[in-house]
Amino acid sequence: MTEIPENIRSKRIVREQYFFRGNAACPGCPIPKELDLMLEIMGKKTVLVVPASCSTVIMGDIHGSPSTVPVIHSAFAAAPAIASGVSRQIKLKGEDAKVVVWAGDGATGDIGFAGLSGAAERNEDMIYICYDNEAFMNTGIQRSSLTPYGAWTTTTPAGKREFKKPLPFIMMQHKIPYVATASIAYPFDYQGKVRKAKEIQGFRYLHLLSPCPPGWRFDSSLTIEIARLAVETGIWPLFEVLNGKFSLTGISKTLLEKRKPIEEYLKLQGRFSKLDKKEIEIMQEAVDSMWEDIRKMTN
Amino acid sequence: MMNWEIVLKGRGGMGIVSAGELLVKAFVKEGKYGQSIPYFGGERRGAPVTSYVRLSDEPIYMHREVYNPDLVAVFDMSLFNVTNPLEGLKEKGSLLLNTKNPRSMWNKTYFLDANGIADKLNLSMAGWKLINTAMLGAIAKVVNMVSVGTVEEIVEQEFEGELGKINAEAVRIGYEEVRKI
Amino acid sequence: MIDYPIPIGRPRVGSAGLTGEWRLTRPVINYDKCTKCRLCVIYCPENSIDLLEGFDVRIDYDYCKGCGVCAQICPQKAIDMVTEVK
Amino acid sequence: MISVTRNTVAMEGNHAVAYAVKQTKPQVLSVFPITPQTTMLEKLAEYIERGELKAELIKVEGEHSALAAVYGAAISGSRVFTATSSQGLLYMGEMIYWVGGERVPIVSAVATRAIAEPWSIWDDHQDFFTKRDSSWIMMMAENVQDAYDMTIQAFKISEDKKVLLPVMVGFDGFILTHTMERLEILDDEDVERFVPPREFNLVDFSDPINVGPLAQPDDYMKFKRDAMIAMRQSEEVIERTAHEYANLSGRDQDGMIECFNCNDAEYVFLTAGAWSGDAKEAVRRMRKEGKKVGLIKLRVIRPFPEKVREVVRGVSKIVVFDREYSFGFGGILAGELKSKLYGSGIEIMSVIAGLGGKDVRPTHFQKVMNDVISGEKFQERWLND
Repeated sequence: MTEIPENIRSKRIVREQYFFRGNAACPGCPIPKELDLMLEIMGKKTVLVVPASCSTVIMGDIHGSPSTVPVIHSAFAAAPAIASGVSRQIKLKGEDAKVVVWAGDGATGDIGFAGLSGAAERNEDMIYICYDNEAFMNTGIQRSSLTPYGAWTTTTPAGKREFKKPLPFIMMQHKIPYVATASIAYPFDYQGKVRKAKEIQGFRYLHLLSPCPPGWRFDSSLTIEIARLAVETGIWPLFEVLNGKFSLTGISKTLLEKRKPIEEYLKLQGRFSKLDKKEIEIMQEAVDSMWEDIRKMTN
Repeated sequence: MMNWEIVLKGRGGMGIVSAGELLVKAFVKEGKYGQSIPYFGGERRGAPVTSYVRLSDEPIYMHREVYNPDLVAVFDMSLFNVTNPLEGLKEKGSLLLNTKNPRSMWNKTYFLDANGIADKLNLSMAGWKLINTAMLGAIAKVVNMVSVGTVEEIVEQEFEGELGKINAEAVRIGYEEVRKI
Repeated sequence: MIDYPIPIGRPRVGSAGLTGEWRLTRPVINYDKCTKCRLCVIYCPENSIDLLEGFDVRIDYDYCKGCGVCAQICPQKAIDMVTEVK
Repeated sequence: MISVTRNTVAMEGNHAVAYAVKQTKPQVLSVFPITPQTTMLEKLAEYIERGELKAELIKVEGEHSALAAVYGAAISGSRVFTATSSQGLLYMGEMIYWVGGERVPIVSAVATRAIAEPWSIWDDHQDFFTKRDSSWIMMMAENVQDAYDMTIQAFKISEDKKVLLPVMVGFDGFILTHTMERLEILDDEDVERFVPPREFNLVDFSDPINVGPLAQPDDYMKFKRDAMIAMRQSEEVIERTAHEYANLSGRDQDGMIECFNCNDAEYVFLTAGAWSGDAKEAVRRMRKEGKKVGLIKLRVIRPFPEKVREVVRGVSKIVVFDREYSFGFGGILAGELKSKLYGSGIEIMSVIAGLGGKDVRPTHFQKVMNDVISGEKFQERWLND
């Protein structure tokens, strides 16, 4: 059975794959795409360090891996330190190569937080990317410190009572050369930030909001839509902090005054289905208050 | 075969561990064997401190602390008020005191006015008299298994520049001035 | 080639097998409607839509997991999700 | 015979290990301070500061990261070194297994020390023995000279293509780390020839591999069997390395075990670590009394020396001194020896002593052995007094 016309079928492929298809990610999971876009910018001379997470599984087994660059698997809390070792060795060899940590929110904000903070304090030469799917997804949707308020997980069956750890802002306080947030809905903004990070020396931190269809309880076709709404409602602001200077990027630049109500973002996700009006108000207030802080930072 | 087991008694900051180590270095330089064992517990300035030394012309197997020393060297007489430095000292063993008013406390009691030597040579640091090198000279004399020249040489290497020379001199004076009661 | 006695894996398309078999619904491009905007290539989470010379696009059904993102983001609604018949 | 060369020095154990590390020229070090290892870290930092050792020292925020950092560097081609003790070794625990499983050549010194609670900074072997199943080769030094010699040999053993396993060098906290002893050091050029620059690298951009990915059950079992074989083969490599080292140093060098007066002995001590010296002193004294006593010292506890079966021929009783304990089971070395000598008919008795720095002297060894010689039998005895 084929629906592809003959003239299309015979044409040559023009874009290379940086992260191979046919990997173990769930349908609709943005991780393979996020890696592909990142590696397109970073190039072949990149070492990925991947702590325990969904990406551990996505990276395949001994019979094959979707990654086109070397991958070093890491224990849950060890990635920033392993990357430090790799980075120092690359420096000693004088090689023109980069080290990227590719870690989930649990490895970044919870179990690996000391290592992350340590590597940032030492200003190790690496790019740390947290792909944040807002829970321990690989083990089956348990809450992490980056799970947002109100969200259902298997360990917060009535919704999480605490707020999301503001990791990008915490990393900002480490006074590292570059901090940025990004979203898969805005691939060029994301790639631009990767490009910028690539050209800087020292510890660079990127935080990517990564919608998870099974974990957030939405239809796999909505991944990009939800990622976009997170930005448009302001719950996930796009910004960068270059050498201490904070600036909003992309569409977020236009959101200081007016944003879509977060309900539009929440209502598409089953994990928020039990929220009542009061709780939604609390969340809206938290978002608005964050934007007041952002206003101060942009001045 | 000659063996010496020595206990050094002092207060934290007096350099009794260094004294032991310098003695061992001198022994090793002469092809003999030595072991310096600081008391394993962390030092606190001013608190009573013990350090152990084993010296031999044969390889030393043991690693334990010294319980029945052949020599006890007391760097500070006020320790007698708070501890019993003579505990375990062999009956035929020797005692070395840092004092100018000695009294016989053991069969073989030696004494040296190390404080006086430090004063004379102006050896002090942050208000503390540096007496350990003078005491080291005296120990070398009592033990009588190593040439004082070697000890001086080691001490001179240990401290930089002028301080090395002065400390080496303290060693020599200690060696010469130590007396038996 | 690195020769080493411990677990290593090498790059391979289809490291998880023919993931097209996971598909419940199948995206079908209506080439008459397609304006070659390439958004589907950019957003396909699995990287399983090829960009061809002349900006044409083609779905690699061997690996497409049928998530439906392409159909959802297509501005022309030129991709239909069709129930897979096996 | 007394000989003095320009290579005869006096050093504390920690400094002796640091010196050996300097001579083997690692490129990346990562060490987190913990008593009683700290003076080694300080010495290494000083060597680097003075330009005597050209290496990166990664000053991490904890031991877990210390081993992780050198793991990353080792994978990408560095010779590396780390060191720890006690709680730090436990904190490293996850990475210990990780590195052992990945079979990356790494050398770690372990200043053995008791484990809390209650807090203890003093020596025993409990920390070291908790790592015995992690597929690391584990050596134990008797004195400062041993700690130095073993560290140099450890790099060579670890990087041997027949082995490719990390190596831990255990040396007793304070008793060796802080004790100054006579030490014969090798010339830098000799060490360089003995441990040539390492060829090992898993990060190659022209062959981008996935290091340590998921292994399916069949594959996992195969890799573990390979590690088992490598561990067995390492015995031969350890013996060979010791032999080569003896040629280099001009001193006798035992490999897996040292046999001290045990050739004609009827009664034998079995020990590992620094107190082997005190046991030797006991043997020496008892030999003077005409008693047929000897000592088997394990230089390596992993792999457990197969050779032990050969050297116990003619022995009737073995007293094993354990400075660690498997609660609910017994002294670990004693248990392991019983298993290795199963069916030999040799009586094996277990003594537990020296936990948390509790003092053990030659007289303790003598007392126990005299009891055994006079016919006393016991399964397990704790030296509490």
